[in-house]
Amino acid sequence: MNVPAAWYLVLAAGLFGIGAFGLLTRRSALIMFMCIELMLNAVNLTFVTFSRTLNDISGQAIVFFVMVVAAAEVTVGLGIVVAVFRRRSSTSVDELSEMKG
Amino acid sequence: MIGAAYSIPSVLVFVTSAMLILVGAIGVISVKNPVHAALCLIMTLFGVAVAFVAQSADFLAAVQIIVYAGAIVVLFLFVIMFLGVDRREHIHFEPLVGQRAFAAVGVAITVGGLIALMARSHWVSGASSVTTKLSSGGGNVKELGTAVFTTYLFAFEATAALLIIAVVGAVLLARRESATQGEESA
Amino acid sequence: MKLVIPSIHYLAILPVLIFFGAALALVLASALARGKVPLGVATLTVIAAAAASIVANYFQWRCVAKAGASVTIAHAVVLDDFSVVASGVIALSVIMTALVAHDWAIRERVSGVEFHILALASASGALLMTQANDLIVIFLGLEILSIGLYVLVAFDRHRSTSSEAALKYFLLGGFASAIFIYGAALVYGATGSTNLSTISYFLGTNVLLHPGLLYAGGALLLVGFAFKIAAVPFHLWSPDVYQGAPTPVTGLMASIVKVGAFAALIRVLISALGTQLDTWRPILWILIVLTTLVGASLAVVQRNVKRMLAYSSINHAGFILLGVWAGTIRGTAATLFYVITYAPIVVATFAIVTLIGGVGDEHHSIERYQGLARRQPWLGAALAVLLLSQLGAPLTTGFYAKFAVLASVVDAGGGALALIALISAAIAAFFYLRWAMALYSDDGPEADRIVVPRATAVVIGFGVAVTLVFGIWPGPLVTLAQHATVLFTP
Amino acid sequence: MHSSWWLTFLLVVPLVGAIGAALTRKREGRAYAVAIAASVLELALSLVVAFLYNDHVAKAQTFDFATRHVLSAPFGLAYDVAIDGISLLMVVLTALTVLLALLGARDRRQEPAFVAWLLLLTCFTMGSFLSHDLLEFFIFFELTLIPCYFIISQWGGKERSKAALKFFIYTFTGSAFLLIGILYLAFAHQHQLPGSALTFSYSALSATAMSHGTAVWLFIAFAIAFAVKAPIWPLHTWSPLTYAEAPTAGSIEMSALLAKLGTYGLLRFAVGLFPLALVSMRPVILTLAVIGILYGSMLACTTPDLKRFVAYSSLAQMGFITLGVMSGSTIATVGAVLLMFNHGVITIGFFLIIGFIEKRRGSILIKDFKGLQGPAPIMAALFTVVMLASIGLPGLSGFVSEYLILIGTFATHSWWAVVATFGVVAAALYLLWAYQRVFHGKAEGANAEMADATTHEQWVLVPVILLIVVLGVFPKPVLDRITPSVQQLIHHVAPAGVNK
Amino acid sequence: MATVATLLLLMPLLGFLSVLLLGRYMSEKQVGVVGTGVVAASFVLAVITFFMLIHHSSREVTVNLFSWISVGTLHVPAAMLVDPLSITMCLFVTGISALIHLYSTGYMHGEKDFRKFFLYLNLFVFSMLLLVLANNLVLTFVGWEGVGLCSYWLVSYYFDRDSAASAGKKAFIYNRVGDVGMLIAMFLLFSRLHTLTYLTIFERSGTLTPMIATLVVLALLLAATGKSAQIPLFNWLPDAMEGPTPVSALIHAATMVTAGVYLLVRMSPVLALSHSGRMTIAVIGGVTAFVAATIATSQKDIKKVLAFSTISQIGYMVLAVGVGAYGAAIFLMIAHAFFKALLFLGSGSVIHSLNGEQDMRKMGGLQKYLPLTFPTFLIGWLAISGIPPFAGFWSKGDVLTNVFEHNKALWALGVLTAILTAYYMSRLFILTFRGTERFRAETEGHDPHESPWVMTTPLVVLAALTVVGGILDLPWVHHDSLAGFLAPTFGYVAAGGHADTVAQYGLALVDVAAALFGLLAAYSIWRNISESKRWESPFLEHVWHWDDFYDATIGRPLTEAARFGDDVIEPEVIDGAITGLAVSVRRSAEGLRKVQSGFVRHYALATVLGLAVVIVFLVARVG
Repeated sequence: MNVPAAWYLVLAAGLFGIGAFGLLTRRSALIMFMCIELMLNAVNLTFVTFSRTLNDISGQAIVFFVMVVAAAEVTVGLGIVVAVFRRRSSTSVDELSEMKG
Repeated sequence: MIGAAYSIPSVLVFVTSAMLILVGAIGVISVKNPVHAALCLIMTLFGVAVAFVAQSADFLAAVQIIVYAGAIVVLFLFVIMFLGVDRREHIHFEPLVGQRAFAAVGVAITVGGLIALMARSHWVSGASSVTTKLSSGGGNVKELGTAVFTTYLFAFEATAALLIIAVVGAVLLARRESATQGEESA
Repeated sequence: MKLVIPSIHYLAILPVLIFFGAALALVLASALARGKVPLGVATLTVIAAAAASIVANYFQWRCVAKAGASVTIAHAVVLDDFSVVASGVIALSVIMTALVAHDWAIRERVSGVEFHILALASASGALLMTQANDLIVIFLGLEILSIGLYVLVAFDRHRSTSSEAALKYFLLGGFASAIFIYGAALVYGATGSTNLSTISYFLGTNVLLHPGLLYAGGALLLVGFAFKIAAVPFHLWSPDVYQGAPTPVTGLMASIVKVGAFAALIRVLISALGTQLDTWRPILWILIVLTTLVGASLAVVQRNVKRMLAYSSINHAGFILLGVWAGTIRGTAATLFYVITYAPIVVATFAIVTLIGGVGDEHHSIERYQGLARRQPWLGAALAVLLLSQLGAPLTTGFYAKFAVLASVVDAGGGALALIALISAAIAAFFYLRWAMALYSDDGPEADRIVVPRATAVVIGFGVAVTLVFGIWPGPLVTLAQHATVLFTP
Repeated sequence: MHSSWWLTFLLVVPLVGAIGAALTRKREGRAYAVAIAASVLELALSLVVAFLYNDHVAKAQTFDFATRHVLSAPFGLAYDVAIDGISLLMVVLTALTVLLALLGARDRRQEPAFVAWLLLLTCFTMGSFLSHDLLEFFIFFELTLIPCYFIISQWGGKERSKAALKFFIYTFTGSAFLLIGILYLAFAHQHQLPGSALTFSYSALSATAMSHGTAVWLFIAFAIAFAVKAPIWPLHTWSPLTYAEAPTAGSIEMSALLAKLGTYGLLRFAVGLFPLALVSMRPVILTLAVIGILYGSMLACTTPDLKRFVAYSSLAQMGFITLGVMSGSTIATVGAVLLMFNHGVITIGFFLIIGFIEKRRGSILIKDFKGLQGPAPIMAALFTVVMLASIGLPGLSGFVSEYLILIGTFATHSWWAVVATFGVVAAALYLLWAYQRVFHGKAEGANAEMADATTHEQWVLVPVILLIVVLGVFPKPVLDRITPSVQQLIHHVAPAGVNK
Repeated sequence: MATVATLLLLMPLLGFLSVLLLGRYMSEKQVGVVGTGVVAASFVLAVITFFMLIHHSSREVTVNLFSWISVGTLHVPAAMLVDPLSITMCLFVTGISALIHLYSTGYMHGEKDFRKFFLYLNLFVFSMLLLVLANNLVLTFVGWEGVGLCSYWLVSYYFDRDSAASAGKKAFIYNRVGDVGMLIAMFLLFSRLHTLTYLTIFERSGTLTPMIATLVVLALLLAATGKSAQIPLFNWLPDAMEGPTPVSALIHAATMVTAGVYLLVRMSPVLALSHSGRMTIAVIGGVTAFVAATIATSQKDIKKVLAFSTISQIGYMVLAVGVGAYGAAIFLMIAHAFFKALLFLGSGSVIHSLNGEQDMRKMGGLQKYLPLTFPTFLIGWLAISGIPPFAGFWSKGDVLTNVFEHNKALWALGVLTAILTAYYMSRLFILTFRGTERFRAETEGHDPHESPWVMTTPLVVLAALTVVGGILDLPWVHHDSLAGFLAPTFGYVAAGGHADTVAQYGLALVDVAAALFGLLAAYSIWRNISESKRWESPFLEHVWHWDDFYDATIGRPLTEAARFGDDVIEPEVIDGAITGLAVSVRRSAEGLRKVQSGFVRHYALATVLGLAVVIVFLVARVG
């Protein structure tokens, strides 16, 4: 018998949390992206797990779309990072606080 | 205990995937070098792929490896190298006061709360198989394909738009600088 | 096993197709013409596409009137009057933005083609959101909308703030998307589906003894939406992004994002999670209080009009949320009415801000507006009217918009909430009035007369006309909004 | 029942006048001429309405000229106008005020925007008084803020922007409560009659059944809005600054007219709609009114400039009006309605004269003046008449109204009336003191050379003086028009309170 | 009769209006003629009315003019009540007014605001007539306030003198305090009896509870103390001497200040209901009479002496009212009007002759320069001192006799006051007309000159009236005299028993003795002015520090309170709460701006924390 879905769900939640924490604490825009990817992977894992417990294929189908979104985001996001880097020679988001208040 | 209730392989697979995922994830958020972080990310992605396999999502596992590890992370690495930002980040120093503590508390509460909520619902409460049943074993590619082209047909079409716009955007962001130069040189 | 491709009601998705088709056409044209597509052609294309979309909306409206609301493409897309009206508003905003952007592009000497492509594509995302009947479709619409906007925000190559804003927007947007889709995952786990109709049916026929999972998912979805509509405390990106983005883009964001996000939010909260009203209402209550008050009071201390308008739009978001909070037909109609009236006002306002911003799009300090109405009475008066409308002064649509949402909230028993919101409006009045006063002060700098290009003038005139005409005679718009909600499905 | 077209004309004339004035060219003072023509026509119309209304009282129906057209059913938005004796008086005051304000502001004849705003304000104020529908009333009530805001912020004194903002936001916040209250009431009404359309009609809503607690809360919500507008202590602090900073015509409009919206609203809506709340709220509001009388009088004694002075004295007068409105006595309420009119006329007189002085001297600080009666005896005489009316000297208009208020209130709420009576002493104190400081003594320097009132200025004040005297000596026609309406209102709220 | 009475009332108004509207086209002389003429006409009409009333079947004739105020149960007609009391008042008011108008044409000759003076005077007469003729309290109040207003205007006639301006204001405000009493009396009566018409009040007054009746009486007394300058509101009257002397004669001696007494007399049926109320009235009257007399002994200004004397004499009247001797009060009022007007006009003549000097220390020896003023003044002096057979003796005697019957202590006080009266009047007389000439510095060496005929004629007439005034009400012919004529007006009062004739003669002797004692004392002390300083007490001269007391207990605290209100409460407490709110919005906004730090990670953190809160809420909700 397979391990309970709960384990995977907790694992996914943990991954999501780690990703969120990384997003909050890392300064490099690139690594923050990676953290977002981690979170999306947590989501994917959740979907797949639910797909199993619900015995329903659509959870897996959705993962597909999430991946596409992730890819699209990365494409544009990296483009933006590049654009910012060209101007500031840094990927650290802490240097981006010209606008505030 | 564990072994008593669940089959050993499944537990092992879970532990493996969990280890891969968590170590990779912690690596992503803790290593100083972006390149290493990207590599850690790959590790996590593998872990997730393992978890997919363990839960009868073989096709997705493959896609996970190909698309994520193969394309996305490579893209990351490419950019890292391209920009030459593989320097170390001083992660021991946190310029924003209290950021880490608050982040830890906030994330802990959130994740803890989410888990608590999920546990309350016995981890799942939905109706089984609204769309198509998940066929047991690894051979669910067909069902997956069917779902994508029926239930999620519109979503599938929309992804086309999404990708196109991403491409246009990326091109624009990348090309822009040269356009400026072109203008400036002109 | 035979693959049964679901039937596609093309009329239902015609506006999206038109928008996206136009965007593709422009991409192709620009590729074939090696980037030499004249700006005018691009602008005309956008306008033609949006106009065609509006025509399509008209036929959709008639179709709904004849056959009632329907779902299509495996229940993923809805065709009802609500979506028709919402997409009409989006199309209208796109036309207005395109006109403003046209003049802006000429002034800033940028190639407008990409701008227009992205605007069309983003708008198609917003359209998708208005029609989506599936969390995944909403998610995709959200992403299409957002990704287009990320790039648009970064569009201004002359200002570092533009790319800074883009990066901030992107990082936080990605974060919010992840939260949203995680929520979708949990809701999926709780209900077995991501389809709103199915969720609704499931929740209507099953009593969840332990709704924790659903709650968790709903909370995450709600936060995802709250981010998009910039509800406090998920609003922090918006002032920076509004400030950093090229001004026409800000106008676009302020209009279509709100329409799209609110349309989707209403579908999720009212259609799908309507049974959980008692649970999400308190959360919204707090959100509304924070959003209205923080938005208004932070706007007071701004000197940059774009930031000020950002906070103002946060305040407005709080007001629009009021209609959602009500959770009734009246509330939904009020929300729709609010966005219908708000979109033209805000686009026209940003059109003026674009003008005053001058070459480089950098002069957004409020001092810049000193004495504007004395130098250029019509422009000044137009801005004054737009500001008064945002303030909620009677005889403008702004008043009825606020009135409608407040009425729905009071009807639903939220007198205190309505009062708090109105008090925030009083705080907000402070900066609208200060701005309006600057217009009429006579100690302004000796500034050059600002030339109002024809296209922008049309936009401004249209915005003012809409707010005044329907401010005096709100009947048709009210009926429209009301009608749109009556045939709200599911 | 007369045709409602008369009332519609009352609304349209100033509007058309405003548009006409705004569109004319600057130099030749044409805008001013248009505005004067419009306001004369408006006054004539209002007098016609007042005249027509006379027949009607005999038939003992209180609301006349009524009509109702629903404009937007989902919003319950309707065009619903009607007047009774109470609003009739306010209508005439509205028309009168704008004419006098315009005449007094002849030096601004070159500014079309100014007169246009004034006429627009008149239109909105007129609308508020004519409204027989709460939403319609609210819309007009709110609309009045906009012309006021622009008049103050563009043509005001040194601190005009501060004053304008304070005024606007203060009032705006106050009306927030009103709007919520109106909505709550309308929905309460709608929920009581399942299937009925949303309506804000006064006559419909006045039949709404509600619990005591609800009535109290709604009353408070309404009262806050009106107390700010009136102003009633302690929500008055916008008024001294605003009156002082506004241009003369603006001060006139605001204190003579817009303040009455507050007390009128209090009477018509707060009292008229929530009789149940009166038992518990009366003592509260009456106490505030009395405090306002004494407090306003006290501060009027020491305040440094003339417009602030009028502001504080108005605060005291508003206290009297509020006292009458809340007393629950027919006599006092009639007195209050009459005092609304009289105070309007008196304040117009005050501000006109202060405006004339300001125009000559560029100052309204009391300490800058001395002995003006010497060089300007006519001005002093005119001021004296207005002042005496304000003091409540019998034979002048102020007395009749104040007396009615006090004697009526005494019958129902003796102690408040007794304390308020000392306000009569206080009024004499601050007015005479101010008069002494400005007009008495030996004029020196610029004071000695100040020109007396010109013929034009005298003629502008003639109607004011005439009204003060005529209404003091022969108020009967006015009282006869007010009394039945007030009786009806008091009768409506009577079960909840004393009726004497 | 209605027409005549109406005309009687309206004549002065006619004068007022014609001067007001046409004054600028009229010469000074014409104004004087019109002003005096209308009042004289009024007098003639009053006489006619008087005779008509005597021959009328009823002694109470109501003349309705029009409905003034009519709301609900409150009906206030503009109507006149012609009865013995009002017509008596009319007669002496118009008569004396006519004389003083005539006098003024001379006295005010060449003044800048001559027209205005007559304007005010005519309005005053109109108001006074309205006051006495009104058939209800409200209309009386109109006249009551009208005379107060005219008094204000006339006192501050020389408005460019700060002291005059302040005095006018003071007069008005003290009167206003009294008015509160009148208003409250009206409120009480209306709330209990639902009417304000005199006759109806009297009919219904039986239903008043003693408590209410006492309150009404006390309120009326407050009104009377204001208008008639009694304790505690008396000290506006001396200041009112800032006005021109005819004004002092007419308004602040003969007519207006007696309005309070008139009011009390008019309301006598109500007074009858409250014994304690009447007692209070009597005490106030007696004490005022005494206090004012003491003060009068130490004043330096001739008009101030007369002013305090007026207060003192009115004190007698109030005392008489208090003991129920309404007839005596009215008798003294009329007699006092004669001799006090005479004295004032005489003093005016003196002042006129000395170019406006009013300080008695700078007079003396004027006897030979003022051949007409001197004898008339002499008559006035003897009359007020209570020397028979002048009017003062009879009237004061009448009062004291009545007081004796009711209260011995008050009678003793009255006699003491009589001594003081004789004393200070003699002092005044001696300092002015006798002794050495001390005025040369003021007249720049010239001899003082007698006044023109327009001024002396009234003196002569008044002197004549003073001489014969006593016959109005001689003690042994009560029934056919003034008292008998007035009696129906007080018909509701139970009359007290009369003392026997012996006692009356005894009392009369005491009066004469008191007067003579006062005269002799004054003569012995003031023969030589330089030795007499010690008889002037600073305490008395400063009016018992009464003003200082008010200033310290009411004036200054109120001013301080107003300042405090202006400086602290208004800007910092009330508005402070509002602006504080605004500031706190701004402050919290500034605080929130810090959250908006520009760091994207902070933004993300806020999102997470917000999410955490939502999740916690839901966890709590799930349980």
